[in-house]
Amino acid sequence: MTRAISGEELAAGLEQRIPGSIIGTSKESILVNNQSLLSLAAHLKTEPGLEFDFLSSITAVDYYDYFEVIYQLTSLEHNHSIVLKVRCHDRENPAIPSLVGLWRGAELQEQEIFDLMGIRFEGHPNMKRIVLWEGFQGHPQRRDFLSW
Amino acid sequence: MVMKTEPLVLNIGPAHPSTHGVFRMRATLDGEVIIDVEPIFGYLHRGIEKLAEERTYQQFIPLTDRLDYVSAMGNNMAYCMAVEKLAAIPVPERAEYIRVIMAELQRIASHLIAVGSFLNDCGAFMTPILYMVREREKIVDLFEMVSGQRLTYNYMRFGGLSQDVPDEFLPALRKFIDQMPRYLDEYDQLLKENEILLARTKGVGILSKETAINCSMTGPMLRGSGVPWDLRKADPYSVYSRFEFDIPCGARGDSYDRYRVRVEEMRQSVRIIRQAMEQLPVGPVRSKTPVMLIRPPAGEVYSHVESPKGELGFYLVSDGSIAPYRCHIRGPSFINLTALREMIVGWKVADAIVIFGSIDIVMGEVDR
Amino acid sequence: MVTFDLVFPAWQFKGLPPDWPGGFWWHFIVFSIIILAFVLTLVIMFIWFERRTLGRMQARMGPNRVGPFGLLQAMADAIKVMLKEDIVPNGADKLVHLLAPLVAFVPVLMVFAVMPFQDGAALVNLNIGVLYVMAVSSISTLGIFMAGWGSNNKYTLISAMRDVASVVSYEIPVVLSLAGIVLLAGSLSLNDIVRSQAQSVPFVLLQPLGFIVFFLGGMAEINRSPFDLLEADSEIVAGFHTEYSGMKFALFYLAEYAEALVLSTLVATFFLGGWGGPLLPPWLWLIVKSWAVFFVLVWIRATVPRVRIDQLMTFSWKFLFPLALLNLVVTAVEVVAWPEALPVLLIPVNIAVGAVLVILLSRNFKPGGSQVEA
Amino acid sequence: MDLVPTRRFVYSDADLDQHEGEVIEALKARSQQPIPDQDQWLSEKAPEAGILLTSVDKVIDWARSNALWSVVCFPACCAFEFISTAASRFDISRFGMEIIRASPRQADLMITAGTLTWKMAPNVRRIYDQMAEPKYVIAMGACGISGGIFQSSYGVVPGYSRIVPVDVYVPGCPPRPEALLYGIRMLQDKISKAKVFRK
Repeated sequence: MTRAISGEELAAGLEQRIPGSIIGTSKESILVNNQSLLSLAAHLKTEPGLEFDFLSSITAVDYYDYFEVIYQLTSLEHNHSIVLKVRCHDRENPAIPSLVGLWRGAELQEQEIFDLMGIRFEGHPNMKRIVLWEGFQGHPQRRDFLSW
Repeated sequence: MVMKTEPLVLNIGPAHPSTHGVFRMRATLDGEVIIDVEPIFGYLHRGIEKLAEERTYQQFIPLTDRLDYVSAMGNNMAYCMAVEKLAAIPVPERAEYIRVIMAELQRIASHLIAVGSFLNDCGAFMTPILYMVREREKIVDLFEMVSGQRLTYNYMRFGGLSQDVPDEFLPALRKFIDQMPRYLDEYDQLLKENEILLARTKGVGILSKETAINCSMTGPMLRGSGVPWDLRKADPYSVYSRFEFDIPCGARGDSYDRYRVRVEEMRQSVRIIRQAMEQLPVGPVRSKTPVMLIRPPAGEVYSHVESPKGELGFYLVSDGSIAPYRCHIRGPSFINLTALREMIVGWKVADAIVIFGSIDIVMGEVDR
Repeated sequence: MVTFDLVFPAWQFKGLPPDWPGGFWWHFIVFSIIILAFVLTLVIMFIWFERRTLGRMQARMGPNRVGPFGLLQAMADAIKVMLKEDIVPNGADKLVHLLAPLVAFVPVLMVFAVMPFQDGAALVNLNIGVLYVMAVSSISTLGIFMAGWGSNNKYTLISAMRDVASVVSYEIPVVLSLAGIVLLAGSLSLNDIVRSQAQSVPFVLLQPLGFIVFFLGGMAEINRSPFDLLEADSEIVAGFHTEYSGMKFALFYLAEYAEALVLSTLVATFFLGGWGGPLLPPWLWLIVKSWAVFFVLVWIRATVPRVRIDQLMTFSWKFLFPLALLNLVVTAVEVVAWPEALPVLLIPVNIAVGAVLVILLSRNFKPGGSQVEA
Repeated sequence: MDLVPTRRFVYSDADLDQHEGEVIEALKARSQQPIPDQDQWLSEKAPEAGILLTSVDKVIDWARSNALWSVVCFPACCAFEFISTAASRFDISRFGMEIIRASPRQADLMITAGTLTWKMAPNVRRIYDQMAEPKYVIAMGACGISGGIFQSSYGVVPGYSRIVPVDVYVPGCPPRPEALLYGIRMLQDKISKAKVFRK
């Protein structure tokens, strides 16, 4: 059974290593500061005992006030998981550091989020529309997008 | 003498016989060798995730059928499990068992198509896929018995199933799982040591363990590379913890290993179905849940299952209304394409098609 | 016994041309018509036969709605294809595009000029028949290359390149494998080869190795599966005739099956005793034997996957070529050492030599091919 | 002899993508007109024909209706019902239709099995344009007819008839193989009534 590490438990250790990185925690997720996402993710990937080597999924949700990007991390070795969350309050030009350097699996998913949600991932090698065509107006996954 | 050569850009797809739907690759060739490839998606982007926001939770079930249309039952199950987790709906025992039977049958059907079309991509003129579709038809018949549909079943409901299986189903299922191993033996005889098949697939498209994990590959792709990671064992959902089965793994991570993994998984699925049939309890197949509208409490949930292609995850956000606020689908086919470039570059066009066939994608799930 | 000879005396073309009224011309006209009828009828029958057999092998019916047993299916296809619109793609080399199907089809017909349907019954009994067959049959490649080049399409170009590469390399083992037969028969004339088989045994027993090399090499030359790289549906769409429609495509389709017919008849002539055989009239024996060979072709097509281009080349140069050379050496030694040797002695020796060589070579044969550093 | 590759990336993918987007937008804008009446031919008066031409007509129509080669155009779910139809149980090879040409030039019939998106639409139109006359289209499935279950989506074309003229509609989501076979029979009927030589 994959053990879902509780956010509070993990946050306590992380806060000492990278101060100011964690904004909030919940039972199974940690909310990470935008700037320290990369260093924190690198830490999670390499730290013995954690070793989150597998990035299951990336999602973005539009909450009107802010966008939330959600990373599902799993460790194949220790069989435990954690949910990382990042928020982005800029609606006009949202940007978040890209995790492609750590997990190649993020490549297509970040590209898709850029296409459908309009969040730019900084440092992504190929940040362009993936499923929709160039010239499509708007980003359909946003809540204020009207289909017709 | 210096001869100037210029690479050739070859557009493979979207309407190409072996791109399994409408996938497109923009390949740059040097002679016959592919030196660069750029996958292009979106030719079947139907906006399923957006449509989910416009529909109630119940109304979205038929759309999940059309995600990975080769394994519709598995998608139904994954989505229903996500909503059940979100709204804390209990599922009766019998329903869980029937779900497992359906999911495993669907896994066999999906792998049959995967292996068949993979061999078709290798150039075996239609024969393997026609034989494998012959077996798939038997599974489709079983599904038709329970749901009335041949491809898009819409069979599962929150808290169970839409209806119990008919009386004729179990004898028919027993007959099928008694036959299936024999068919698999037949395929092994024909294909396992076929010289040309070995020459075409062994060592072709090697995906190393590290790359597979780093690229978030799941399913037979990951297991073909030698990582024994199967959500049915690693994170047992439903009643999978009560069954005995093995996780077949490849050694080298080449196309042949992936093909073998799929064949072996079919045998394991037969094993699971046999055990599930023996343990199948009697009782209701649906807990007391509202038929039309459910209003899960506000919150979010990520639920994943091991679909034939890999980890199929549903990320649902509820705001307490009758429709999901956000529904994200982690399509395994889509993410399995991350390593496409690494696997294909440096191989010939013919190999590229074989490697691509061994990934086994379904465009409905890639573009969603 | 009423033989066919009595019923159809016109089939008896024993005499040489000057015996005929009108001299050579009658002979040429009659035989041209016979060859055309033979090729067209058999090709249509072969198409029907292949589709039915493939259907059976793939656990289905095959065409059976049009005419009895679906016999008219190929006719319907032919009429339809001929009446379809003819498209010349924009940017294509129009003359080359137009000529390519003709260049591909005509040489296939020309091969039949030396094909003996009976003892001495051929359009012309060339004393360099084998050479002629080999020379003429390779011209089709030019047509395919023209089609690939003239279509202004990348897929057709790749297909044409594959074709030239494969034909150039397979020509050598195929010709070498025939050298053994020529040594045994002591003649390059096709009719003499058949006649010498009629006197002893079919050469497939005396030349098992040559038979294998010729059959496999021939399959590669006419691009039958598993060597059908130029029409590899799953890779390069429809290969060299991707841009062809209507009548021109029909010619290519015809040429493809006519080539299969050529290979079948050649194998029957060189190795299976050609027109020789008891009871049935000779021309029927030829047809029956070619049909049997064609059945094997269809069988192979329904069974095996396709090889890759580099494996195709490796197979020719590293497997068939040494085999053909060794076969030639062994045969030459035998012909010199035991010029009067009985088939009884030669058959087991040759089969044993062939088996040992094939096993030895296939043990050491690596199809090769690996990832290229890009 | 050295081989010197001049450059590796011979294209600018941004340009190609841009061009593709323009093509899609242009087609989308063009396809917004109402669909013309497709039953118009029903009210047309049948032209009279001589005995000779009628017989030739019959032969040609017989050939055309019995030799339908379909082209590869299988975007989505219905493709699997098409495969089932082609496979041994339902077996369209009985009608001589097992030849599925990968090249549209040699095909007569486009069975549009699956949802059509705007991104795919120019390609389908191009396949149709590349097919040689006479050519026929069967719109298979609800998505092919009207967009079906995905009609309200932003990316989906509401029916193939916006892009290509359709001869036979086969409803169902997806249609059963029997339904597809029936649709093919209907198309054969339609073809066998065609007049090739008009007075």
